[in-house]
Amino acid sequence: MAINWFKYSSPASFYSLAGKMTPLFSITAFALFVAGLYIGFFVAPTDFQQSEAYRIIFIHVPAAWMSMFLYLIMASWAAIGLAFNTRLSSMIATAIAPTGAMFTFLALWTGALWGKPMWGTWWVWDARLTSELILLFLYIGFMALQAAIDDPRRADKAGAVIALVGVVNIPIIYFSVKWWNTLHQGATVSLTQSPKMAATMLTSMLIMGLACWMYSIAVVLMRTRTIILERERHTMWVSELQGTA
Amino acid sequence: MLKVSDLECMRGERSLFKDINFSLEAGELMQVNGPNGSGKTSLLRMLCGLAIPVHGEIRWCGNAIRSLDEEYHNAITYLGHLNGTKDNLTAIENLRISSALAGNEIDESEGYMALRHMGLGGCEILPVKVLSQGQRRRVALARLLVCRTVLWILDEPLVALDSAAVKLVQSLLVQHLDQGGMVVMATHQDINVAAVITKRLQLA
Amino acid sequence: MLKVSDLECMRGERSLFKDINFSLEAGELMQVNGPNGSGKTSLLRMLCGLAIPVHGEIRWCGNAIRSLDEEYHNAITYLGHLNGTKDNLTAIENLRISSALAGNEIDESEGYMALRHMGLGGCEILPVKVLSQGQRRRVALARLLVCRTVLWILDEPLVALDSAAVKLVQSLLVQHLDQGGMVVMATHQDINVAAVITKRLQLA
Amino acid sequence: MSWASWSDFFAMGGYGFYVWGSYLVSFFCMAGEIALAFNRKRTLLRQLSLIHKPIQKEQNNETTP
Amino acid sequence: MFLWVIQRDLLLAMRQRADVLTTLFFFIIVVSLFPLGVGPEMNMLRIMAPGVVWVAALLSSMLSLERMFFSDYLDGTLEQMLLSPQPLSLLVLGKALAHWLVTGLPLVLIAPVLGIQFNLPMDSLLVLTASLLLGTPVLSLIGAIGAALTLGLRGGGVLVSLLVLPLYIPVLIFGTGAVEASSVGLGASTHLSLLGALLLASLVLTPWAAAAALRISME
Amino acid sequence: MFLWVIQRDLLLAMRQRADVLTTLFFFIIVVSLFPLGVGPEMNMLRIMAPGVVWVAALLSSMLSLERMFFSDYLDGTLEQMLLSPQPLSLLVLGKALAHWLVTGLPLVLIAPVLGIQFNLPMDSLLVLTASLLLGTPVLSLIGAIGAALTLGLRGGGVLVSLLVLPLYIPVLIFGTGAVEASSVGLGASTHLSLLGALLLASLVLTPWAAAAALRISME
Ligand code: HEM
Ligand SMILES: Nc1ncnc2c1ncn2[C@@H]1O[C@H](COP(=O)(O)OP(=O)(O)OP(=O)(O)O)[C@@H](O)[C@H]1O
Ligand SMILES: Nc1ncnc2c1ncn2[C@@H]1O[C@H](COP(=O)(O)OP(=O)(O)OP(=O)(O)O)[C@@H](O)[C@H]1O
Ligand SMILES: [Mg+2]
Ligand SMILES: [Mg+2]
Repeated sequence: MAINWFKYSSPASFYSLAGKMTPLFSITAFALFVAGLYIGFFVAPTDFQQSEAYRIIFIHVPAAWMSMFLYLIMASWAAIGLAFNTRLSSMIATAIAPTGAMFTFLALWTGALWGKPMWGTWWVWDARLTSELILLFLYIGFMALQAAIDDPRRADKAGAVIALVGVVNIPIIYFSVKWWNTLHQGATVSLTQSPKMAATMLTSMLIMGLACWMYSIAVVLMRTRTIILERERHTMWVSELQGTA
Repeated sequence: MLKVSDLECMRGERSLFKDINFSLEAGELMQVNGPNGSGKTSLLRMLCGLAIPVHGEIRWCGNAIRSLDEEYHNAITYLGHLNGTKDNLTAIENLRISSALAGNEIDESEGYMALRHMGLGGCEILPVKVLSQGQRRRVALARLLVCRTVLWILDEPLVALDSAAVKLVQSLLVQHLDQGGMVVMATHQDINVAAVITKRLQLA
Repeated sequence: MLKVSDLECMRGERSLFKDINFSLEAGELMQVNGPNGSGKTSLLRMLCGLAIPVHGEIRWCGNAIRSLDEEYHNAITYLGHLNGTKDNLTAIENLRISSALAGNEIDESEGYMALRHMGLGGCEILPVKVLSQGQRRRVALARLLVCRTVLWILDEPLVALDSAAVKLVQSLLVQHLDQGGMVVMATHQDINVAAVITKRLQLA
Repeated sequence: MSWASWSDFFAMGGYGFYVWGSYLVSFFCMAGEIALAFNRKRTLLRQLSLIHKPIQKEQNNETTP
Repeated sequence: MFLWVIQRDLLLAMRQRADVLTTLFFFIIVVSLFPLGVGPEMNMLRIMAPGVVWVAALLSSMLSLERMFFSDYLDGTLEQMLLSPQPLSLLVLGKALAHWLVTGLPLVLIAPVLGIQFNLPMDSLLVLTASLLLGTPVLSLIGAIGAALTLGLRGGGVLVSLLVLPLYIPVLIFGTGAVEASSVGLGASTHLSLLGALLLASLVLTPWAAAAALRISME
Repeated sequence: MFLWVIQRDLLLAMRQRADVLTTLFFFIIVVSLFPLGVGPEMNMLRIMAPGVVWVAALLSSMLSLERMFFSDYLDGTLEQMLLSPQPLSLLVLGKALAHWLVTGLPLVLIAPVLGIQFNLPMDSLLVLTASLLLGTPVLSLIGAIGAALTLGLRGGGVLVSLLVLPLYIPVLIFGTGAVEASSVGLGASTHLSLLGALLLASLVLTPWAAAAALRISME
């Protein structure tokens, strides 16, 4: 690989690199969103069981995926930051959290809007739903903790600790919730998967998933750039940047 | 024994001090001077290992204090702005417990003797919260009487003390230095520790 | 103006002092001396009305301070061992809010001026928790610059201050006394307020 | 293409509220996130230009004779 | 002066932006804990809902009580307030109001969403919200007395709960009663007007009591 | 050293005799609030009982978390502890244990009595107590991390709940699950052994995390 990674681990050079890459990812994300939505709404056929309501899937599933991926990625960056004391990794972790929380919220919201027509209720205490809700709490805890700490270095490290503790706990939480739910019988409605997911549906969903990835990368890069500026405002390179810009 | 090189301290976005170099040998007293906010407390906290310098190194007997960690803690006693006494415990309990936490268990009679020496006779079994400011500081200082550490790091030990207690602290320091101890101290009040090597560090 | 008669203070089962009598007129400074634990703080808290004497009376312009209550509060400013500043607010916010609570609203520029006068230029918008001990004390003392009260009751105002700040406080006191103010102060450090009437009260 | 008309499309087989509710909220969340990110950066740059103004001026003075 | 107190407390809350949100999330989390503890049957949950929401509101209001005076006490601000020339009860009223704005109001706004998670019908949601709107200020006001009394006592955080929770019980009973009455078709107005009466009474009485308590604690 | 820490914390708790009792009373009051909020049907209450008891245990453990390090932080004792020659994680373990002895153990002892109020049968009572015995130490241990992370932050009391309550959820689920499993005749041993596993894991892991958190907070 031609890129010298070590070079880009310094905030200053990452700042310019990210500046170049953000538009790239934004455009890709936009194009993929358009394509995915087009296939989802105009090519994919009507589902014979759920009629048109199933079209929520094209945003619901990618959002749910992203919510989980982003937590893992956030925790990894935070861990790297804690272990090797690299400022940039911690900044990226901080930048990921709001996007992750947003996707978690979207998964909950779209799920609820899907649940009402399909199950007749906005919410059930199902394993998947419940653990998604807890994931939202974990994101919010991470952000609240970082927001409560003024000193950025301390905020980075404290955030890393709580993110890592969260990662250890997520599987425990997931399995405990799953088990809790399946031991109770009763009003549990399981997610009804459409019998044979049409190929077009799958394509659209995958494209939308990719679009969400690109979107996340773009937004995170943007936010990381802002955070870099905020933290390095008193360094030479920032003032030079101001002078030239 | 204690060697500080090129130390720099950043607080917020300001560099409080940089290029601090000094070393301290047995029997030497180092007095850190400087106006309010010049970074004395910050420096002392770094010397203890409570704060981490952005640049520079602190070595104890040749090893970086970060690598020594608990071994280093065995060699120092730190007295900060805060007394580290619990309001609801009595003076004697405070003294015994804080000594034990510092790895130096003392028995009751030793504790009583130290408190009495610090002029706290009669207050030993009062909870610290009813004591006056100066008496609380004396309880904290009593730890110095019973500890067996080499390096004392004292942040304004004389605050709230009356003149009798100031004299007491002076004699305590002289005795410790005579026995080959080392002291780093920040204070605004003049203290008179005659006949020992006194180094001064002036922060801007 | 301030007249204290036959004052007695009990703490726990001990009588700390009794038969304290003095009066204070405009332009007079009263310095309360005594070793640690002799009851200086307890006396000052009584003078403010924060503690109630077991015996004796404190009168302000002829009336018992208990009966005056809020009227009396308009006439005094108390600075205790604790600074009364909020860690999470900035220096300027602390000053403005504590003044407003004391019934004396000040605008921003006045606050900035007071802080700058106290040597806190550049720290005005830092949260107090990052300031050094001395700087925090200065924030608390800045209240004296903006207040319009007659009687100042100061409990060890010089704690943690460097020599420049001590001079500042001295000149502040002289100015206040010159304008007909009154000061009751407890301190262990020698303070040099020349050319004004200084009374001394020695507690055992 | 499975839609007879635009109104059909918006009705989503009677599930319009749910489908469009999902997509609109998703859209606004993402748009809002981007807007917030931009806004944060803009205010920061404004602050920075205040901080670094003196430097900038000096540089201008040097470069423009 | 009154306004200064409120403004100051709000400023403190905003300084730590997370502050308002955390009480809110505490409320949300506690409400969500119950289904996890009790099980997911919707019928069961629907019956429990008003009780759970109200108990959670009680707890989150109470949890943040300590903050009302304690930090002011620690750093000496409270001493200064006692020496202020304004009536202390006004000051206490200001602090209680600020407390409600920071911790009570957000709960009122989020409660309907939580009700949905418990499958409450529309009417019940409305009544629940109305009862919270009337009831939560009472919690802050009564809480002020408890907070003042326990000032500076060790373990104050738990002690305060011991003192105020029993006093909160009427609010709890009328609050949940309103929702239940409406759900069985009896109409909630009696319960709600009782809550209103409680609110008025505590607006008048509690500031005095809390001021007296403060004086006692600070002596 | 380890023992000194425990001894000191217990001594402090005893000095303020009310301390232990207040956590306990908080627990009792919260549990008793529910019948008031939900209504008196016994069947309903019996089903709710394990959930309510466990949620109350979670809350009262969490409420007293702040106390674990905060007062030591304020008066400078914590600084001294960081400078002590013993490993910090041992010290943290000691403090978590003391916390459990003061706030967890009393709950375990009183829980059967509360269960009787909810009409729980004998087996369920036993299982409930056993699950609390295994579960409450986990709460103190996990809580130590949260308490260490939020040291000295404003609104710490509520923030800590935001951080630790989600992490408490598995304990809640296994704890209540044990009681329910036993009441439907499935046997509680799986749940209890899972709780035991959680306890062991957190005994090993949390002291390190909490010690790291403390170092970060004190820097
Ligand atoms: C608030 C409610 C909901 C939440 C929080 C939620 C959450 C999730 C999550 C976390 C996933 C990803 C799971 C995984 O990849 O393993 C997911 C996938 C999915 N959800 Fe939902 N969901 C909700 C409601 C619904 C509803 C009402 C439906 C349909 C009736 C639904 C259908 C699906 C489908 C089809 C998938 C993809 C299945 C798969 O990949 O295994 N969801 N949801
Ligand atoms: N986040 C921050 N931003 C700006 N300045 C800061 C920040 N944190 C700390 N400082 C500054 O760092 C200095 C800390 O000083 P320190 O407590 O070491 O002083 P000191 O020499 O002990 O003073 P004193 O004699 O008053 O005790 C203060 O001047 C304070 O204003
Ligand atoms: N409950 C009690 N039982 C016995 N003695 C008590 C009790 N409460 C307070 N005291 C004593 O009362 C005195 C209080 O002194 P005070 O704080 O007024 O002293 P001070 O003159 O301000 O001292 P300093 O110079 O140290 O500030 C102390 O000697 C303390 O031991
Ligand atoms: Mg200092
Ligand atoms: Mg005193």
